[in-house]
Amino acid sequence: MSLQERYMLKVEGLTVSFDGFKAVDDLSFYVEPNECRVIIGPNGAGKTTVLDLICGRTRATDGSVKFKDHELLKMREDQIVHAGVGRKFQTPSVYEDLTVFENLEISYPSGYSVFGALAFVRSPNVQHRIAEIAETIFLEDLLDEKAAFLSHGQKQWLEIGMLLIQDPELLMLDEPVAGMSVAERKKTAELLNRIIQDRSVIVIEHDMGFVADIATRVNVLHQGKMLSEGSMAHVQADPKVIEVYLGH
Amino acid sequence: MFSDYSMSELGAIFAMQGFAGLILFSVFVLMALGLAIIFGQMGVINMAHGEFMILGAYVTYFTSIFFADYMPALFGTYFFVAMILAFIASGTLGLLVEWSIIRHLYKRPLDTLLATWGLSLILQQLYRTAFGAREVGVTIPSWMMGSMPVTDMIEVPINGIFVMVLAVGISMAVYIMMFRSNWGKQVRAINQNRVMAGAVGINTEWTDRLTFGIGCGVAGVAGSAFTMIGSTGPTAGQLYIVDTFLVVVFGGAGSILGTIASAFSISQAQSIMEFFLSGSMAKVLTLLVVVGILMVRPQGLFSLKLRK
Amino acid sequence: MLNVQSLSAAYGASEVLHGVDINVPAGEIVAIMGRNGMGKTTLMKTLMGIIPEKSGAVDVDGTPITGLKSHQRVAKGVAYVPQGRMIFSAMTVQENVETGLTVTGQSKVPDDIYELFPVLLDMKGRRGGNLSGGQQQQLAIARALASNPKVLLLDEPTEGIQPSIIREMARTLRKIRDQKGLTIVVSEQVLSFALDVADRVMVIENGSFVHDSPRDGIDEAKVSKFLSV
Amino acid sequence: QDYPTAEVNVTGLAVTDTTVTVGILHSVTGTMAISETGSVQAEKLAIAQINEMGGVLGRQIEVIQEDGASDWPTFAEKARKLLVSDKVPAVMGCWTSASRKAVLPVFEQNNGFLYYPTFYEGLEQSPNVIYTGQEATQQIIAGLDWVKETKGANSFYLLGSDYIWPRTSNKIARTHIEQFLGGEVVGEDYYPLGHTQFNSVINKIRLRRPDVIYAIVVGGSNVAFYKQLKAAGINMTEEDPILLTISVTEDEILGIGGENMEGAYACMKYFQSLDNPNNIAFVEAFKEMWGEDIVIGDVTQAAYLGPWLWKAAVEKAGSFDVDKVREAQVGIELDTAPEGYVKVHENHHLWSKTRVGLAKADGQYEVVFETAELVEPNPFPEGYQ
Amino acid sequence: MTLSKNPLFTRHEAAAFAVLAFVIFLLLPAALDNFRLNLFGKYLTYAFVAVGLALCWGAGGILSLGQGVFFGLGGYCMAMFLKLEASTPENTSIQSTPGIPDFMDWNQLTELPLWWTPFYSLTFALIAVVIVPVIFAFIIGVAMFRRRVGGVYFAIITQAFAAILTILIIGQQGFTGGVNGITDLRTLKGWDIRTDEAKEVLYYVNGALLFVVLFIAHFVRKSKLGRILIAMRDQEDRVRFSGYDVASFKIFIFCLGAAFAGIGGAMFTLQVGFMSPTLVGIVPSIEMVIFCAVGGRLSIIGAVYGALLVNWAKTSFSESFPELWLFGLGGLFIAVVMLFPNGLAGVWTEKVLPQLTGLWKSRKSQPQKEEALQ
Ligand SMILES: Nc1ncnc2c1ncn2[C@@H]1O[C@H](COP(=O)(O)OP(=O)(O)OP(=O)(O)O)[C@@H](O)[C@H]1O
Ligand SMILES: Nc1ncnc2c1ncn2[C@@H]1O[C@H](COP(=O)(O)OP(=O)(O)OP(=O)(O)O)[C@@H](O)[C@H]1O
Ligand SMILES: [Mg+2]
Ligand SMILES: [Mg+2]
Repeated sequence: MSLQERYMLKVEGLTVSFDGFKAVDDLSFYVEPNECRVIIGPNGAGKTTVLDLICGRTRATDGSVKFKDHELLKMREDQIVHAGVGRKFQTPSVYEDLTVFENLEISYPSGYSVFGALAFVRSPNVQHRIAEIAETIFLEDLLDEKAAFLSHGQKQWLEIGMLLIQDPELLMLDEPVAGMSVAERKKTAELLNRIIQDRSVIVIEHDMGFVADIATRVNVLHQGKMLSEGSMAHVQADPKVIEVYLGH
Repeated sequence: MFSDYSMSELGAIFAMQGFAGLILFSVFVLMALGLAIIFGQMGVINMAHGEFMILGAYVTYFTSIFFADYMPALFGTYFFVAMILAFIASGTLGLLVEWSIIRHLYKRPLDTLLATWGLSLILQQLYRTAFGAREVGVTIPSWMMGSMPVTDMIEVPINGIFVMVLAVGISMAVYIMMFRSNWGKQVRAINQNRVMAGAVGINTEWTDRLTFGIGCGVAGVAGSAFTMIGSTGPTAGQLYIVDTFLVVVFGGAGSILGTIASAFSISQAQSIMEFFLSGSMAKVLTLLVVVGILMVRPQGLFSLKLRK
Repeated sequence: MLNVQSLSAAYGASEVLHGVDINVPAGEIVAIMGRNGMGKTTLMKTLMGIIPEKSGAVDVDGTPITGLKSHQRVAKGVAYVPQGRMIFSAMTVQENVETGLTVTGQSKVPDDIYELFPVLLDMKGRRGGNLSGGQQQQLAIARALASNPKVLLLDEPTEGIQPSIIREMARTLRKIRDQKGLTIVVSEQVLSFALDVADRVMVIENGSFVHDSPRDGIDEAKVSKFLSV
Repeated sequence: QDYPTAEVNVTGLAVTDTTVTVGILHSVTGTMAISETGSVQAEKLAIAQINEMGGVLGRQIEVIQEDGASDWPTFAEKARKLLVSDKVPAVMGCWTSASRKAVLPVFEQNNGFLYYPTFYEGLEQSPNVIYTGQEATQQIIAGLDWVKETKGANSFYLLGSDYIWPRTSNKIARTHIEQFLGGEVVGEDYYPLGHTQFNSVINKIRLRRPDVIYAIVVGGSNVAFYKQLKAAGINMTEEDPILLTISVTEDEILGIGGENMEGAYACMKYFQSLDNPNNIAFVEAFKEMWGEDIVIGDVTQAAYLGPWLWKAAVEKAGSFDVDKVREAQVGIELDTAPEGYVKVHENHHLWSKTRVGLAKADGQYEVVFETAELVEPNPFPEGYQ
Repeated sequence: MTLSKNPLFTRHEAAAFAVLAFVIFLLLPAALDNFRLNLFGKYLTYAFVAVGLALCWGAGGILSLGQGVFFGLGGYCMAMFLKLEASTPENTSIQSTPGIPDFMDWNQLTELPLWWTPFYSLTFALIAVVIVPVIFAFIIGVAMFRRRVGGVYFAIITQAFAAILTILIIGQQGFTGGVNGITDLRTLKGWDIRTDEAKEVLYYVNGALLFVVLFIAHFVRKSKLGRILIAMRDQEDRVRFSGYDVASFKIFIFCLGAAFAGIGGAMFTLQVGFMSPTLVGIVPSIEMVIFCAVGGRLSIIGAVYGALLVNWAKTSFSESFPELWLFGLGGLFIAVVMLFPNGLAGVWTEKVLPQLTGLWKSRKSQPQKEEALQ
């Protein structure tokens, strides 16, 4: 297996500074296909910023982010999405004025151009796919409901569904279970384990139980740098991690 | 365009125009400060800003009449009284407007644009009905007219200096109020999150009302000062609205310093260009440059960089 | 200290709180637990005067605050850390904390607040909106404490906070309670934190309390069952 | 009855046995209300006086007043209403050229009859309009000749608001100065309507040192211009340079302030201070109707002529029919006009005298010059275009 | 499941279109005399702009305070053609240069400027009516939306454009007719547009065109693009991270609004008989936004009623109370904003419709928009 194929995502020397403050500092890590990578780290470590950099929301000061053979740092947000990278935000962002169905439909990966969107028709294929996704995210009975009426957890799922429908090869989730109830957390872990099958996922989370449920590998970020990397057990035992993050 | 003039003339031209630009700058600052509070700090798009200014101008007019009739000896000083009264009158009207209209619209900032546009129509008609459709002439105390020669080419109008001093004074007061006092902190907190501001103990209703009133009061003072250089009639306020908004937006809506910097650059650009081009073309060019710069810096000259 | 009697609240026509009663003596920490959408936030907002009471009465330290505006309640000694932080993003960290001083009349932030959250001191001049999620959460608590309250309402304060700080927070809240005799009501979904911090645990379900028990001797299994239906 | 309705009104106009309805169409709202108020007052005064004298062909004049709202499409709309719905035989109205241009096709198409009071740029002559103000050459040339002859002025700085009247007028002025007076134009500048900052142009004027500032600034800009001129130390009473304007009537001085205008010269056909019996009676009646404080400018007087000219034409024609009135109108003389004696030229403009006034601190003009003869209107001046 | 159903017209929508057609094509012509009908024809030309604004602002969240620019450009393109047709050498024989528009002659132009000459062709003019505003909108749109200028900033900048264009038109009077505008337009390919019959025909043409525009707008609203617009208005970032180039959608909808406005402007020129810079400036631009707001910014049909109602109110207030009508108009704006934030359409769907259909199922309470926006 060539190096090219071995890694889905290569982050090298990634740096960003805000008015002199280095939020991410010469960071490198690699993500393999079909892997669920969890990034943990203290509040303010730069986790969200890393995702922002990868998906083009924030412009990097330096470094490189290679996704397959695309250099993401040079691309616009929508181009990054087309390349196969999906991103979920920390607070659920769904279109409250639209129904669950329409939310998913908007994310359906065709009709990206202006005229494509005008010509887009709700074909049986599209409907089928939407129904399928809705089932995956436990919302099959709520397709005609306005998103505004969903509970917090359901919104989180919907947003994940909006990403899934695009079938991205790399999925990035920022604190997907924050604010969820215990039961919902379980269901979400199940969901993630299911969708990891055919793609790579990067997750940021503070809920260690949840992390243990899903992670194949864990990165610990601290002050913009990699503090520790390895399996969940390895990381949890690392005294540095306990010191800055887990607590005694 | 420079070739028509000799070197020494050009020097004098730039000096004179620079000074004319300073006066224009002060005018812009005065116009914009009230709006910088109301729009920049409170987020209310007040299209009736010009009408609040004109109220100040009318107050000045009536004060001058009163002084001329009842205390002619003190006529030279009426202007100071007039400015205070203008502040009170426009400010009170502002309180009233906030209470009756604006406070219901804080959640819908763009709608304030429409409502205040309606308000401006009403105020114009009110002035017309009350004070007549014609312009009124405000007599300026004689010590404020005339000019001081600097060189034989350059003369400095006294009312220009007066406007400048006023602009500096009011800017400082507004700056201190908005950025160096607890009051300003509260106003900004409300602007960012009205509900939460209440939940940390800020009396949002009262703060809003007073802030709006002060913004309108400042507009009134500006209107009062403008009787020295402009006309006072029911519709005169409309002349100012575009320039005023542009100055505030160009500066970066949340920043008083930005407003001042923007007033300075726009006025200097316009003033210098006016000399070499026709007035109309100078205006067009200035506007285009401002729009061009705004494309590069969409949030204005002085803007905060905040993550989304 | 905090006395709530048959409090009801509604969004438009739909009633979300159905006549709840809470009685928290001075210095007690109560955790209100419940799944998503059960009415925790609604309760907090109603106590804070952000949502009007439909019926019922609320007293703080014997003085009724029913019907008062938010800022009046703050003056009467209620402070609030909302779910989702809601810090003032364009203002600096220090200014954010200072807004909490409005009702106290002080102009300087007491040092002990920064002692509780040293990060905030480091980032004093940074804009609130540029902080990370967890930092914002700490800022929100600091801001609430600045008003020197008698009753502190915290709505899911652990959301998005790193484990060590969560643990720290439980300790801190108890410390503040001990130092200042504060009464604390905290809503929570995570049982472990609730058990760490609270003297008493109440469970809310569909806008009414279904369980109320002191921490000591609590039937953990039963509460867990409520939380994970 | 002398004039049976069936005979005097064969075209279905708003004429009854006892009344005839005319239209007044001016802006009473918007930016132009400042200027047009005086015209409305004058027209109403004239109509009241005519009614008192027994009306027109034994009929009392009634008025339908419409607001043009300073908006040209509205003018067109209201003109159409007056002609089509209200069937008025004549309309007194409009002030700006733009509003007149907007209503002109409406009047021509519906065969209405408009009395237009403002001094204007000329270049127009419609069978459906009587122009009771002066066209540009009438107003301008006499003034320029006067300033050249009596003051020896040679260099001129032309200045105006940026629209057609100032531009056309300045073109005529420039041609006259350069080709007929052998003078020199040292600068020409235009500012957008509503402009309020004139320090730049004042600096330019200082630099070029013209003998005469020839200013055609209008509206609110006027106030700013004269105040800033004075503040900049250009003292008009010392005539260094001389300020000559054709756009500031007594109405405008009210806003500018007499003390700021003192020493300037204005060139037009009428000043309130004209000393003749017609005018004295007119001023008195005007003040009686509209208040002691009121002032009367050139346009106001021209507006006052409208109803009288129409009355005379209707009576000469013995009919309200527009075609007959038009025919009768040419050649009508009015020796009761406040400005003296006027006569309708076949090009539908008025023969009138042109005068130069010197502005006084009290806001009035003192007449310092008057053409000996009536000046012929020449809306399409050969050689000036 | 109802999912597959996304008919182009629901029953309600079809009914709304039918009622509007009834009002425009049957009711108004039957109820009004020629003069009033012509007035309504003029109001309808504003409705084109309002419909465009309902798309840009209501759906897309892009508030333009410069729609007058596009209305004016469309109107001027039409006016230039008509003016050239009216300026035959015979008609203009008294000019120093016969055969050119009168205002050029007054401004000493001796020759038609080159850029005027294509406007001899009606086809060119008709294309220009749409294309010129679109090109302008495209330039502004690219410059603004690519730089992510939005919200109030965009509104104020478009307002500046309105100011710029007005000053330019007024300043270049030799080429544009200046303040007076382009007036005295007479015939369209020999057909006299000033007669009563012509005005009536134009009214129907106007109505028909408006329906074409409404159908286009409706189609856009109903398409995926329409939903993307709404999504963009509420969660621009999410749309971007769903793989859409947000700017290009904004540019498209802004251009479409401009095209509608251009058509409206051209019809205005025909209906009223002239075009002038007062239609370009800030005041008319704001008024157009108000038409849209009164109609209900989310509803394209509402926008039409809004344009008709406000203008009708303006006309009738000012006829009845020439000295006081601004109080009425200003009061109307304030009242609509404060009492009916969703305008006429809101009153219809929230108050009238439920009453009418009697189908008032007690729905879940509407979620109140979270007040505490960060
Ligand atoms: N635009 C910005 N300007 C200044 N500082 C910033 C900016 N964006 C982020 N920061 C800083 O960078 C650091 C990293 O922030 P980030 O949001 O990535 O943290 P995080 O690891 O996601 O934390 P959390 O777990 O609390 O969400 C923080 O200290 C934050 O204050
Ligand atoms: N703004 C609103 N408008 C209408 N209904 C609302 C609104 N906010 C909340 N609700 C409803 O009120 C109920 C209680 O919501 P609340 O936010 O109080 O729950 P919560 O216990 O705080 O949940 P979470 O753990 O998700 O924060 C829910 O059913 C919710 O759908
Ligand atoms: Mg984060
Ligand atoms: Mg909650």
